[in-house]
Amino acid sequence: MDQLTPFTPFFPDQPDTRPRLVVIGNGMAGMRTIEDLLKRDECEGRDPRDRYHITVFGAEPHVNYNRIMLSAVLAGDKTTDEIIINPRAWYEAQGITLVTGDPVVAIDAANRTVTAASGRVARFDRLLIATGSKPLVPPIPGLTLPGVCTFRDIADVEKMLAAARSHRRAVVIGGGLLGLEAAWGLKQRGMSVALVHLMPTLMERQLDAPSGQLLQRDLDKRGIAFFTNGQTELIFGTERAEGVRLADGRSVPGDLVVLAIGIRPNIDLARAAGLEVNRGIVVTDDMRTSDPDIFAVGECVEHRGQVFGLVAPLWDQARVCAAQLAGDETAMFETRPVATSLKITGIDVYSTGALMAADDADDEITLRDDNRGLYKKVVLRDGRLVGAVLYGDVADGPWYKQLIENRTDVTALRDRLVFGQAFAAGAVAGKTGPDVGAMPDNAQICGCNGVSKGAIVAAIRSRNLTTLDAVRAHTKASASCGQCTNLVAALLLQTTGPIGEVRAPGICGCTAAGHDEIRAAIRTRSLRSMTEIQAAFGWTKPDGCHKCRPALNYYLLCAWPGSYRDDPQSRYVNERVHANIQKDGTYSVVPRMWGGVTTPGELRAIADVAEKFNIPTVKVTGGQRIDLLGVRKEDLPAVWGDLNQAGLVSGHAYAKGLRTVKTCVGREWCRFGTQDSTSLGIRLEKMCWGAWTPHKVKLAVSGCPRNCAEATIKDLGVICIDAGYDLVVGGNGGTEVRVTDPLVRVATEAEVLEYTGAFLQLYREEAHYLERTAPWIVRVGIDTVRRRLIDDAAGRRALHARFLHAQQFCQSDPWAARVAGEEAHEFVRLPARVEA
Amino acid sequence: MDQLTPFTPFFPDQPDTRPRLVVIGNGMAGMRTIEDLLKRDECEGRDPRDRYHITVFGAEPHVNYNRIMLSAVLAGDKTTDEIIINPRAWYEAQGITLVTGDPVVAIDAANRTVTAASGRVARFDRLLIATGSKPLVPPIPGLTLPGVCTFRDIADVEKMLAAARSHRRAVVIGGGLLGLEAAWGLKQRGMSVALVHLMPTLMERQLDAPSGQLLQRDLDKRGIAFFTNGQTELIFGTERAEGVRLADGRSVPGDLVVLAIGIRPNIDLARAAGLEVNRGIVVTDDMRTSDPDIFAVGECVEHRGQVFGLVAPLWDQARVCAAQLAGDETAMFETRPVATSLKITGIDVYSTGALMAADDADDEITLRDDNRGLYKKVVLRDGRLVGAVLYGDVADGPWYKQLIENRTDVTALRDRLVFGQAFAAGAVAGKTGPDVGAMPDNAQICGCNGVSKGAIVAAIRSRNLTTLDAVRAHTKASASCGQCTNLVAALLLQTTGPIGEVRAPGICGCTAAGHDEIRAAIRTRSLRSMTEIQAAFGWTKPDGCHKCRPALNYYLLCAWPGSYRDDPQSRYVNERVHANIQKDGTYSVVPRMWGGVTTPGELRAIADVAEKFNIPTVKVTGGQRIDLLGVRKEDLPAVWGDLNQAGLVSGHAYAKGLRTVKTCVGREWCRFGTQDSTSLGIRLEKMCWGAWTPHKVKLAVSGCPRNCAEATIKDLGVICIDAGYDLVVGGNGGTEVRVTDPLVRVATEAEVLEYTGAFLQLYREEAHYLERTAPWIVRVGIDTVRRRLIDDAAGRRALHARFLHAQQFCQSDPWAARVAGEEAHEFVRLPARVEA
Amino acid sequence: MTPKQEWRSIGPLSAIPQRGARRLGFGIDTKPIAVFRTATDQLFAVIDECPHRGGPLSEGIVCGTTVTCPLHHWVIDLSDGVAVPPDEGATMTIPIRVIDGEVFIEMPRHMPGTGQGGAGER
Amino acid sequence: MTPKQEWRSIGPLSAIPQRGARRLGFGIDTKPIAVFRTATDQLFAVIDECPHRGGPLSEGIVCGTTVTCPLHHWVIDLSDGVAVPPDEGATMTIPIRVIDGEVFIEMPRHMPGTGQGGAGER
Repeated sequence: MDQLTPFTPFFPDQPDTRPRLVVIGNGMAGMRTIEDLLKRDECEGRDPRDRYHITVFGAEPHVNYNRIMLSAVLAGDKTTDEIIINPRAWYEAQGITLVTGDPVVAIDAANRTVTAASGRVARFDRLLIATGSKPLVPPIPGLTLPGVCTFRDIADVEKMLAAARSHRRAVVIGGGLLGLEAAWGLKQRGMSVALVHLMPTLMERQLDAPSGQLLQRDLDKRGIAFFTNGQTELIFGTERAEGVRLADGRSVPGDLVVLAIGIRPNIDLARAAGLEVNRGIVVTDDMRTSDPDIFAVGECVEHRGQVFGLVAPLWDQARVCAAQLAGDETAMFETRPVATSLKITGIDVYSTGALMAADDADDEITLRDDNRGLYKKVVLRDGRLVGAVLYGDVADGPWYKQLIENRTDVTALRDRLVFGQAFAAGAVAGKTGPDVGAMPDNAQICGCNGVSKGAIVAAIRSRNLTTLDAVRAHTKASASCGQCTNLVAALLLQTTGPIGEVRAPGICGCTAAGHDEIRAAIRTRSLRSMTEIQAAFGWTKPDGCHKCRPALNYYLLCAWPGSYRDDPQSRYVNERVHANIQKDGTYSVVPRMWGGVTTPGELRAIADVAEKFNIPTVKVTGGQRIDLLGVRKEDLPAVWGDLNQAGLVSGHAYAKGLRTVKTCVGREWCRFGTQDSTSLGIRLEKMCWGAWTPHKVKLAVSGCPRNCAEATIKDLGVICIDAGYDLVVGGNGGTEVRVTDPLVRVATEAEVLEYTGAFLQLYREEAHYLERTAPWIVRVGIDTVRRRLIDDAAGRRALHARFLHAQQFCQSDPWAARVAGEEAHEFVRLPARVEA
Repeated sequence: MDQLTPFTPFFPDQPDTRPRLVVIGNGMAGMRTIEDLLKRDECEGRDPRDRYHITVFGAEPHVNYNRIMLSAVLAGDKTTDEIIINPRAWYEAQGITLVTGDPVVAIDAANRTVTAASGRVARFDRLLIATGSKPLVPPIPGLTLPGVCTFRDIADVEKMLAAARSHRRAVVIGGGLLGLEAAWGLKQRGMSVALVHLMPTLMERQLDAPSGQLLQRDLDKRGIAFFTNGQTELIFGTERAEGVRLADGRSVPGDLVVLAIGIRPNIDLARAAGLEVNRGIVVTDDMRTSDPDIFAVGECVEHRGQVFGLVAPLWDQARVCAAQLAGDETAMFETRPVATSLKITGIDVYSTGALMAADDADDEITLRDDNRGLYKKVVLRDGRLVGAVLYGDVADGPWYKQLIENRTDVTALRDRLVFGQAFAAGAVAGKTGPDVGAMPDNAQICGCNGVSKGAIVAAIRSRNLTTLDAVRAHTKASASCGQCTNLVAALLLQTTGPIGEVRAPGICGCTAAGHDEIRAAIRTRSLRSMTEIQAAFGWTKPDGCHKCRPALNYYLLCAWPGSYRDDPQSRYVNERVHANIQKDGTYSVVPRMWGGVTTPGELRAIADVAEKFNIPTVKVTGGQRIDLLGVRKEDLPAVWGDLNQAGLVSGHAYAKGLRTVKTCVGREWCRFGTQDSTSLGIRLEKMCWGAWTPHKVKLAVSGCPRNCAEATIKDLGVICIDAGYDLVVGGNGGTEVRVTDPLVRVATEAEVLEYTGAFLQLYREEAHYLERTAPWIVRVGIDTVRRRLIDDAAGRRALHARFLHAQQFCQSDPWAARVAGEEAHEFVRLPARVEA
Repeated sequence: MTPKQEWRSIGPLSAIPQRGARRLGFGIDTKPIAVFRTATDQLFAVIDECPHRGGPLSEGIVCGTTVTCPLHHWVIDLSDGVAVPPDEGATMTIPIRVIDGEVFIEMPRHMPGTGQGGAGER
Repeated sequence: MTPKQEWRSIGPLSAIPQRGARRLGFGIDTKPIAVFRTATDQLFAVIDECPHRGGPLSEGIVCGTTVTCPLHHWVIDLSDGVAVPPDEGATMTIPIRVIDGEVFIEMPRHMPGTGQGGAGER
């Protein structure tokens, strides 16, 4: 037995004292574990290569690839190269020894070595078994005929593709996820495909009978012939496979027979090594096998009696195993609800949790529209959602899954649950997708930019546009207020047919990183400047762009309120100049009027300044203030100076920050008022003004439920009642009206202030830049907000304290500062004194 | 043969020259025809007894009764007396000769006579056959045994009741409407009931299989035993019925056997008279048989191949037949969709139109919630609703039926159709009835008045309150903004159980007449003063009350804009004094700022007046104007005088009339503006100011779909787009947010003005006093508004013209008039000069 | 009439509209006074404060012998000042009469600290 | 340089912030001029009007050698004044240079009717 020498000794001039970690299996679960392990160290600021000397054995000759995407390769949507996760260079850069095409054949647990087929021996201190699974093969005659294969790895796909080139008919055995994807891929490759399934309906472990039937109907329409209730008795053929015979006598001809009836954990090595096995390799919550130095992850394991076939729990196992390998012994694996989806273009299936009521105490609610191919079922138990099966429209799948995972009490939603999130949350009042196909070519789709349906379709066709962004860029449709985004997307879809996958939107085109990732890194890795962030995430453009720069500037300001120095050059002009730019390049000036209350003196000061500076338009705003429109940039400091003299300060009408706090006159004057809404509004405005937020924020306080301040369409509204105050959040009165969600009812003004500060801070810390509270709450769910603010009182108080802490650094009037000379260069033209 | 003498000769001293109308059958259809005939004459001002000498023959010994209610008699919910439609005295009063218990046995069509069983002969000029139907009886042995009966008339019910008193077990044969009602009635009477039905599911002609199964499940729970797929072979028994045997060998014991398998038209007489018969007596659209002087109505007829078993088409036949008998030969019968409902307490079933898709081109959408016993199915064909089956929640039944009848294009509603009207119309934004039962006693229900659940329940119990108005009066809950009305109603319902019928609300307690009735009378009867209206409708209080007087004053003003003289004493104080009363008896003053635009001069005038009159609070409103709060009543004319001097006029902030037209700055300043929204807003405000309307009206114009003027929560909003203007109506941003419905997209400002004027006039003329546009549109349906304003262009122009005509009488500043001395007494205290 | 009372003129009947009311320029102690004239020329005077929240009854709508408070629509019977059930409470009534078209009300005899002005003035 | 052109000083480089811009107090004909300084101290001058709707490019965010118009977010490459595709159009570029920390731009020689003021003034 040769002692294995590392291919790339990492510290060639020093003895390698690192413990040895050997991984058996170069598949998704094993490699994900290694990636997680390396990332942990990276996040903690240590060199990940210091911890272990890692050796990986892979049985396949390929590097690590995304097995889930094999069906995409089969269907021709991807090439083999495109599904590689980590190229060889990655292993090298990480100092990992990679052995491919040389399967491990024995584990010697006592002596801490593994032996590969080639005779190589590797010593280990820790061993990770990630041998995955093997295809289940029925015990029938004919398995060894040429033209018979399973559907498990790249070699299988290559066999199938070869058959598709030279032969005409395929039989797929198995009507689960894998079998259906195989059948569809072969169909895409031009074969005539029959599918044999043992059960009466397809995907019976993930779908109930009605949705399984819809699926079969749709695939039948696409030309796949189904033989359900079909038990395969033998594969017949002389030179090669010629077809299969079923137990009931039916015969299905085929030159290629694909076995896709399931998988079973690959446990042979572990069993031979004396580790405890059952259906799979038995692991405890810490992903250790019966030998505490030997771990196992992936489809080869059995945890609490359960084996695994979907990818999501594998990622959880990898995370836990990596933590254990890094010495964090608190990390424990637990199974969470999983969701199934089928990767066949244009077929939308989603299923999670229970497929049907377990007994009479469970409820099923179903919605069915056969002609449209729509089916939805939700299963309820004890007022909580326990399962959902969706067919045809799966948009609400993740929402249902979240409700299941959070064990949310859905009693109040029950009646509307099956209608989906938009209806159940009452978020979309009377909006559904209109039928774009029925619209005439001259129908105007984008009102802002005057773009017709015909123009959009013509642009998509003539320029082969495939993304919403591209359509937006070329036609300007949906590039302004965004209200018509759904219409434009529908037109795109209708014109091109479904296009690839949808990518989670990153922060901008300069990086693949998303908002949440970046914000987390700012905190955990203590990134304190734009340069540090850009370096950490590998920005493609050194200067960034107009999308990422303002976002990063805000994120830094929010994370480090006391120390980060604001970058005016990374702000939109309005926030840099502290006034609102108008279409002709002049500015509008809106002084703050606390709670809408003003005085004769203020009115006169505004009148005077309007006349003195020839300001052409004076207009009262819907936000209970007065707007001076058409101020020249050079005049701004002088205008502000005069307003400051009268006690008027910036109303931040230009800011992604607190705009107004609308109030009604309340108990002081109104015969219906229950509380002093005006003075409460002023207290709120005094607390909140100056705060920078992801997008603009509007508040309102109504003195009674008549709600004259329109508090239920504000970001945060307070409705006074006799017994106290109702707080409501996440409303919007603009492009798309959204009524607030109720947050909490409190008894005192002090509580109103605490909840408001905490809510704003939660929004400041967790929403994406340019995301209003309404879409933020739709995205994270009002329950999350309630949990953070109501259930977690300590968390609420901490949020409120952080809000107040941040406020001390920004509550100074920016107008006064500029009147005093700050950023003076901004308001003069060059040369500073004009030459004759 | 005796010649029949009328029992009560009507004009004993004159020869009776009236033509003779003989009616065979004293049932519902025949008598409804006679009632309709008499009513027609009454409405035309002639004595109904002049037209015909009417003789009615009834086979049963009873007077005319409501056969539909026989099941209620059987179940013990009603007595026989309670289901009588017309007592003998009515026949006498109408001069009708009534012969009961003497069935007609022959019609001599040639000689125009009928002969009764007693030998009586009656001559006729016109004959109406209304012989109804006979129960269908299967050809099986045992029919003649005692204890076997049908379920058709009072005699049958009496037999069944007798059996229920003396025997224990009943078998009902037939699982249709009648059989189920019979079974339930017998169950209610204490019998043990089995029901045998030939088909696999119940009521298969009215319900599809799933709803039929739900029905069976619910009735099974109530103790009825079902034998479906049960073909009765014979009724066994010796002395009396002892049970039935089914073809499959099952035997069902029973001392009473009720045959309720259906009905067939009673056509024997007509056939013998030589009239054309088929399944029924064949009638043409004018309800004439093959002999043009002989008519037929009811379950005995066959019209265009169809026979009838439900009551609604019978009423239509009666109306047409009465018209024909009265000489109106244009009246034609046509079948309309009918709806079925089952009269079993607590079982809600509704079905109308097609039960299921006829072929692949039809769509079915179903919603099912078994545990709750909820099932809904709608059937669509070519974008239109053609059927609906509801089980468990039938509230939307009439709405579906109307959609079917109107052949409404439901394409846009399709996705939400099955969710019901509230969801489909988008009227209810995220509101459903919360579970009041689950609320704690100290939960505050009415925020305005601080009333808890406990207080409301206590008041209902201690004072035996039974109406919402009474609860409101005693507790003040829901007496202010009304937002909690549904909660209070739910508490009332929960505390008292269901209470009587709901009465359509009248205008006030002074009269039973409703708003629409009164408005119609004002126009059609040219009522021109409150006194005339009160006289016409019999007011209980000569002076009316504070509810009806303002309403009538408005209705008169709206109907007779040029001539009716406004009654200040019938106006709420705000409209009388032209300022808004505050809780301390002072007033607020809000001058108009056209489109929100103001000037330095106006701001100074407001500042000056605030100081001069010591006005304590100056506040900017959400309606883009400035509010002066706390003005003494005596100061009002002087304050207005000073404001008038600066060109400021009343903003009508106190009126049920046009309040503000909010605008954004639009194309003039905003980089996103597509049209000049501010100047359009000002044009609208100039056109509309001063108009009195049923409730306050707010308008807004947004310069682009970003919608900064929040046009989608206004009574009427305009959203400028590049290609023109979108008009939206019926929004509300206050107590309950309602998003506008789209009305129309137009290209020019002129069209915006025309549609706005027409919309406001439609609202002025047809809404109820104190009804905002939002509830008005919910009540009448946006489709009605669209039909009146879009489809009927001439109607729209007429409405707009009427609006402009009315405006000329009210567009004068009420403040200026009072400054000039009008209503001067209003603003001085008595004595005019205070005595020392 | 006790010596402590006096009848005081408040001007001609024509100064009060039918189905209308007026507040007086003087009150009783700190309380304002309202006078009412019905459709049939009956006259009433009461303290101009609704028993509910003190609303000015003189600004309400007069129907028969009742007035509806303008603030929250309580209905007060002017003949006895009592709120129409189920509302509860009452405002004080004051004797009033007309002689030759001139209206008089019965007031406490003028004493220092009472009289003109009163609470109606803010 | 033709006799019709002249280099004109617009002051010290330090008057323009890095990744920033300034508008000049004079223009060319009726057109305002914007000067830009990048993060790496490259300088550019262009007519201060976005080819889309004339927005003031000098108020935009500067990234690399591009500026984003503040009105509707068109991106203009400062090196040639051309809009980044798919947008189309261009604004005129003007020669600019720095000598000893002082910035000069090349202007048409002063003629009556041009020069200071220009369109930037309303």
